[in-house]
Amino acid sequence: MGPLQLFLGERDLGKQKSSLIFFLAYLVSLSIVPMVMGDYEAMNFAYFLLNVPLGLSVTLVWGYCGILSFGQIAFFGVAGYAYGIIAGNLTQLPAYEFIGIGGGILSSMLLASILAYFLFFARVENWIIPVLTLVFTLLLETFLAQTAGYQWKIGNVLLGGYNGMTGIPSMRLPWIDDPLYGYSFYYYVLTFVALVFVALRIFINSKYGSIIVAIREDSLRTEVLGYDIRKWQFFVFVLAAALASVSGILYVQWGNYITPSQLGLVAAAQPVIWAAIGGRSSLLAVSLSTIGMTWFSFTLSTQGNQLSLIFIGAAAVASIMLFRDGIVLTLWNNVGKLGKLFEKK
Amino acid sequence: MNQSSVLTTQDVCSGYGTATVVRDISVDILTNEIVGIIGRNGVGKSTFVKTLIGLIRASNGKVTLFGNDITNLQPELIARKGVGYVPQGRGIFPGMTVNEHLLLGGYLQRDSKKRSKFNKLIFDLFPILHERRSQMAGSLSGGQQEMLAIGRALAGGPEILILDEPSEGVQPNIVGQIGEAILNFRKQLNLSIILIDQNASLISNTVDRAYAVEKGSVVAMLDSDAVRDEEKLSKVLSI
Amino acid sequence: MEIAPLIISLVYQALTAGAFLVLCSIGLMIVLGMMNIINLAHGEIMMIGAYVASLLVTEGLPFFLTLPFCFLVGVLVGLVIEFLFIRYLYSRILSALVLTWGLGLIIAQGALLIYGPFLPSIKIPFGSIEYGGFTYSIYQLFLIFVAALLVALIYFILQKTELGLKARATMQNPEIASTIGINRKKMFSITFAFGAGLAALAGGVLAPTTTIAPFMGTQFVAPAFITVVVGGATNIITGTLYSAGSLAAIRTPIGMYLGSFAGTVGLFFAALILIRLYPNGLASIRLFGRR
Amino acid sequence: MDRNEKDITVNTENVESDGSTRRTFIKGSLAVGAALAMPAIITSKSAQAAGHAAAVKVGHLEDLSGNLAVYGVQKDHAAQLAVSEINAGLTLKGGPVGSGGLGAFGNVASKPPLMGVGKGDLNYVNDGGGRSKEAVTFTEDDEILVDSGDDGILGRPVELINLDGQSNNNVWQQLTRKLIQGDKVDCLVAGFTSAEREAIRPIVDQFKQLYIYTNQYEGGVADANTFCTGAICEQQVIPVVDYMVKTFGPRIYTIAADYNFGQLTAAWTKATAPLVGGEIIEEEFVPLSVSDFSTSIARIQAAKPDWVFTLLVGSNQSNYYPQASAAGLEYPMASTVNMAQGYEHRRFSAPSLNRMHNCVNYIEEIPTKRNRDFVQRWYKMFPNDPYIGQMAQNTYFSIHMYAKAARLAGTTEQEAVKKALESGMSIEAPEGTVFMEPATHHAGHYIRLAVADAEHNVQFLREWPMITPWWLHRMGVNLVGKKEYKQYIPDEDPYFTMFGK
Repeated sequence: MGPLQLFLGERDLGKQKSSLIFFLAYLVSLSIVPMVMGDYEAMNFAYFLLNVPLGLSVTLVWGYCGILSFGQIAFFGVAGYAYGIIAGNLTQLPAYEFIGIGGGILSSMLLASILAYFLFFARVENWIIPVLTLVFTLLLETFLAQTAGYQWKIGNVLLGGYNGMTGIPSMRLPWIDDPLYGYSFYYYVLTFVALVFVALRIFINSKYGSIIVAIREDSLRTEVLGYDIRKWQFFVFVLAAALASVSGILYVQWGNYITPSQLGLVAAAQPVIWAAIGGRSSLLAVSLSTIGMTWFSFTLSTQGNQLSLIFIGAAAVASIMLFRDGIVLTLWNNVGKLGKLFEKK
Repeated sequence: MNQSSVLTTQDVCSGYGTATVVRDISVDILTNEIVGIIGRNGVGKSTFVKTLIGLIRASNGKVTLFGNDITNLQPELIARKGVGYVPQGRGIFPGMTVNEHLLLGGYLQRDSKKRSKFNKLIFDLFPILHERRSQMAGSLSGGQQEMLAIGRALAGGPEILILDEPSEGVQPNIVGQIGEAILNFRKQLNLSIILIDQNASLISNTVDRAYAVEKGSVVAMLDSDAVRDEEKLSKVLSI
Repeated sequence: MEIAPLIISLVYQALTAGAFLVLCSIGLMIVLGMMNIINLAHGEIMMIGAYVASLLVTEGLPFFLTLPFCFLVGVLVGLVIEFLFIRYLYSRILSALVLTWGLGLIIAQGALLIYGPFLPSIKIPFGSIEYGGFTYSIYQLFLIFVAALLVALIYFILQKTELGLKARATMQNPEIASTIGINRKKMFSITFAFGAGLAALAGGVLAPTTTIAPFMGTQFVAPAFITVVVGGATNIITGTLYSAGSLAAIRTPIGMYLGSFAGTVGLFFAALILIRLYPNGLASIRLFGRR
Repeated sequence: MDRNEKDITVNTENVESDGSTRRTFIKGSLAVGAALAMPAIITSKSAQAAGHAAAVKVGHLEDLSGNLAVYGVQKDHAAQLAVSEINAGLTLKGGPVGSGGLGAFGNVASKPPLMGVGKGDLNYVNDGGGRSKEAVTFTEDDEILVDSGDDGILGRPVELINLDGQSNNNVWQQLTRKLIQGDKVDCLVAGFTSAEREAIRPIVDQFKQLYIYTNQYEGGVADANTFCTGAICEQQVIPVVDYMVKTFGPRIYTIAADYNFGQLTAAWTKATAPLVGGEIIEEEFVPLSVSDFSTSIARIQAAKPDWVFTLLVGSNQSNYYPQASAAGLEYPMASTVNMAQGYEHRRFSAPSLNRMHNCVNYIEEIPTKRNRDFVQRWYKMFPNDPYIGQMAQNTYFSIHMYAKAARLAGTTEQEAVKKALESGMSIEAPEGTVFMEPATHHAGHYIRLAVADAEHNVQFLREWPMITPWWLHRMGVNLVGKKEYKQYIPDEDPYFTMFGK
């Protein structure tokens, strides 16, 4: 086992000094991206980047707490819709975008807590949770798809049914007149995502993180130690919903648009795949794999052939078969091994 | 009757992951013999027998059955060669009936005449099983479950039977019943038996001799006189 | 409107809906219940069954004779998937989930590349009968029969045959099962292949009532998973029956009076509420308790 | 897959031999023409080398993988065919007719098309539809593909950039940004579902990109940058409802997909049925995920309609037809989507679509010579394709229409091309004459009432040689005068709201 177990005590890659340097280099290289690319590539990269909290939310519930949820995309969507409704109705107010962001995150968390009540206080078996969250997501999609008419007008915003909600306000900062686009939007996303990432890492390495990991490792023993695991699972689930909703809000600010099919079956599986491919027990690994996979999928679709879904499927299969702990995590550990060899010599 | 070796081990080592639990255990079980393996909790008795039957890989050493090497074979192959196993905690299938357990055990015995003979014997030994034959195993009492686990292992017509902690969680009067049954079917079936237990009276009433295990190694061999001496036994079991 | 024909129609609809749920979920239920593997490629294996049926019918084989081939191809596909992938993932339920998701994508898009967007549909055999203003498709009655037959067959196999007993023992405790001479790996392979075969057979049987297209599998996924979740994995037969039965009984009257949307939403909510009431699945209710 | 030749050439034996000889003659003359034109091509090549003739970029975005690939691949092939023809120096006939263009087609039917004349009877051209025998006014060219006198567009070759949207709206938005900002396409042709169109329209408007949406849809898009070349409700719903009510009776049961397209088309039906004496006895909306229709079938039987209006979309919902047929449901049916889009009459075994009526602007079986030639050209290039749907034909003529507009504008500068497209362009498409109505950016179409019989043979019962879109006019839209960027829905029209949902 060796190096792998050395990392087990620590709850993410990049705790050691050398890896901290890596993390900083990662951040710096991300902030250089727009300088070497055009305005539109920066916008594209912003899309890859804004999915990171969604990937992290799966990492948190699944990787750290052992609850596999297909419902993250539902929280992503609900936050997007809620932002659209709130910000779209309050355009007269100053800084209405911020009210929208807060409202979006809160509505997702509210919905998550209702669902979490059903899931955790009923003490359902572990395998039921992924299936049930998937069903929940499909239910939400079915509901939203039929909200086409005027009876689904909230304030002056139309839900828009299957065609989606259009004209969602872009992000605007109070001291700048124009909405953020291109470079400025990219840096906004980078800042937001980096803050979320750092906060989450601090959280996960704190004593609360230990409790969460303990629940994953042995829920019975954790319960005997006096922790109400249901409350903790509830808390983690709601927190993860908040993470997913950050992505959802950034997404609608990016595309000014959201449709029910973005919370469908295909979309629901995506963040889980990112987490599995990166290595679900590491925030850093999943942030890398999220950017990598969204980029990969985008690149494939620009080829204009019919093979893109086959490649994406094959990537999932290969990562599971060849890299037990996810591609990024496995590579990282092996690089660490190599580093140790060099030190010895 | 000339006693020959049924099961022997040579310097068997095994464990979980990188931790070695069993260190160089060598035992030899002869035909029609009941051998105890005794020692305190966590000294590696169960790990040792699990190694014998293939549930845990031996990292070193050799296990032979009638002179054939069976080291690290798949458990089902070892079972088919005639090693019966009554696991610690009984390992019954709670959602299956008593009858189904005996049927399952009996599949090792391809000869249907022998199979019915064994079934009859089992019901003779443990009449309660016959009474409850269509009841779910999960709803039986601990002692009844232990009888069922023994019955399941016997149904396959083993050459050697390994009993892991049959007295655990069983009422004292039932323990005596089980001890009698062990002696009884040994006589009828000419079986060799390995008995792991911490119950001094069960050990001293049934086994012919015993290996005392400590920290994963055999520290002493108790002959037939020694095992009859309950005081000596309790010393080994409780130190 | 007379009341008797309406009641008969409702019963027919409920049975049809129940049969649909049973056919969708039975293969998934076996694989999940026995092996603790959530097979996200389940819908795609059903698609394979429908493809086999359509291709053979195009070749001139009568529809009913294609069904054994559907089953066999499903078994074959199951064996290959099990041999190449699943056997390395028995203790890693969630990895298996991601893997089967990927496989599902490859199978569906592969079918699109090889066979194009649609295969010719299969003419529904038999006609219809009429009673009191409602007509009933004989093929739907046949589907109800097939669903019942499959459940009975699986019940027989699991309860009365050596294979079934061994499979159940393996499902309850694979380690102990191996110590009484049961080959765990073989049982897992057989179970997975059998589950895949059943899925493909269900796909074949349902093929005449559906569009035969590469992504047709997705339509079965949600009903199959809901049935499985509500039923629970503790007992395949009672779980499937209770779950499909109660869901169909809830959905049909709602759908009849309030329309399909209400029926679908009713189905989802029924699932949520049933799970809250019976977190371990309806199979955990014992109607014929033996305690 | 084998194409059934018989299906395509309905009652056309008499012209078959004649047509084919003429075809070979044309081919021969084309070859000669090409040979003669060689020097011209060479000069244009050298001009290109000189640097001022880079390719004209047509961005084409459709789903080539995933659930919607069924339609996307067809449209992709249509784009390839159109671009290859443009690059070969060919064009479809037609040109600007001015905004009075409509009148030019008044001679098409024996009586002029009337709108809202009569006592509350929205009397469409069903009386005018049949071709007049006396006045031989209906002349349609057989040969529509002619020499364009141009290499590609304005001497520049056309480059088709065709991408795969993966049936995923997120990917659609990214790829639209790539096409507009990265490839800087001169024209964007994209979109199957309305959701895909709505996903990319904000981006299109942000960059004022010339965008052509080629699908049949629920109507209502009033967008200065968007040109919709598919048929819409007023062209499809009203004629078919009128015909069905008159032929089969007034009691209508609507079963529709529970999303925008289904709901809005159902609203159109509900609002227009009274005008022709029909009545909606029940409306049922079915979620897109539903694939088991036994309850819906029983509901229909309980309601006892005269005919059923099926607005079912996607592969799950097309299961309705075999299931209803097997259950012995034998009501006449009408639709605006089936057959022309998902070729259900080819895929499902007969008689699942028996007596299915649909007012289509295109269907592969249209028995005119120009269409047979088009079908032939298509299968020569893509011999393995299963069918040519209406959205594929729309994409085909739309790209030709773009080429014509660019030639008219004399530049590919997008604002100029939009102006050219707003000049009242007409183009001879395989379906017939198509007219781009300037004020609403929607196309007037040649509409045919197609019906499938018990053997799934397609017959054409009526023809309306030109139905122009009018609803957006009614809403006061004039994109030439006032730029707008929104989609109107019937809820905004007081007439429609009378009927509610």
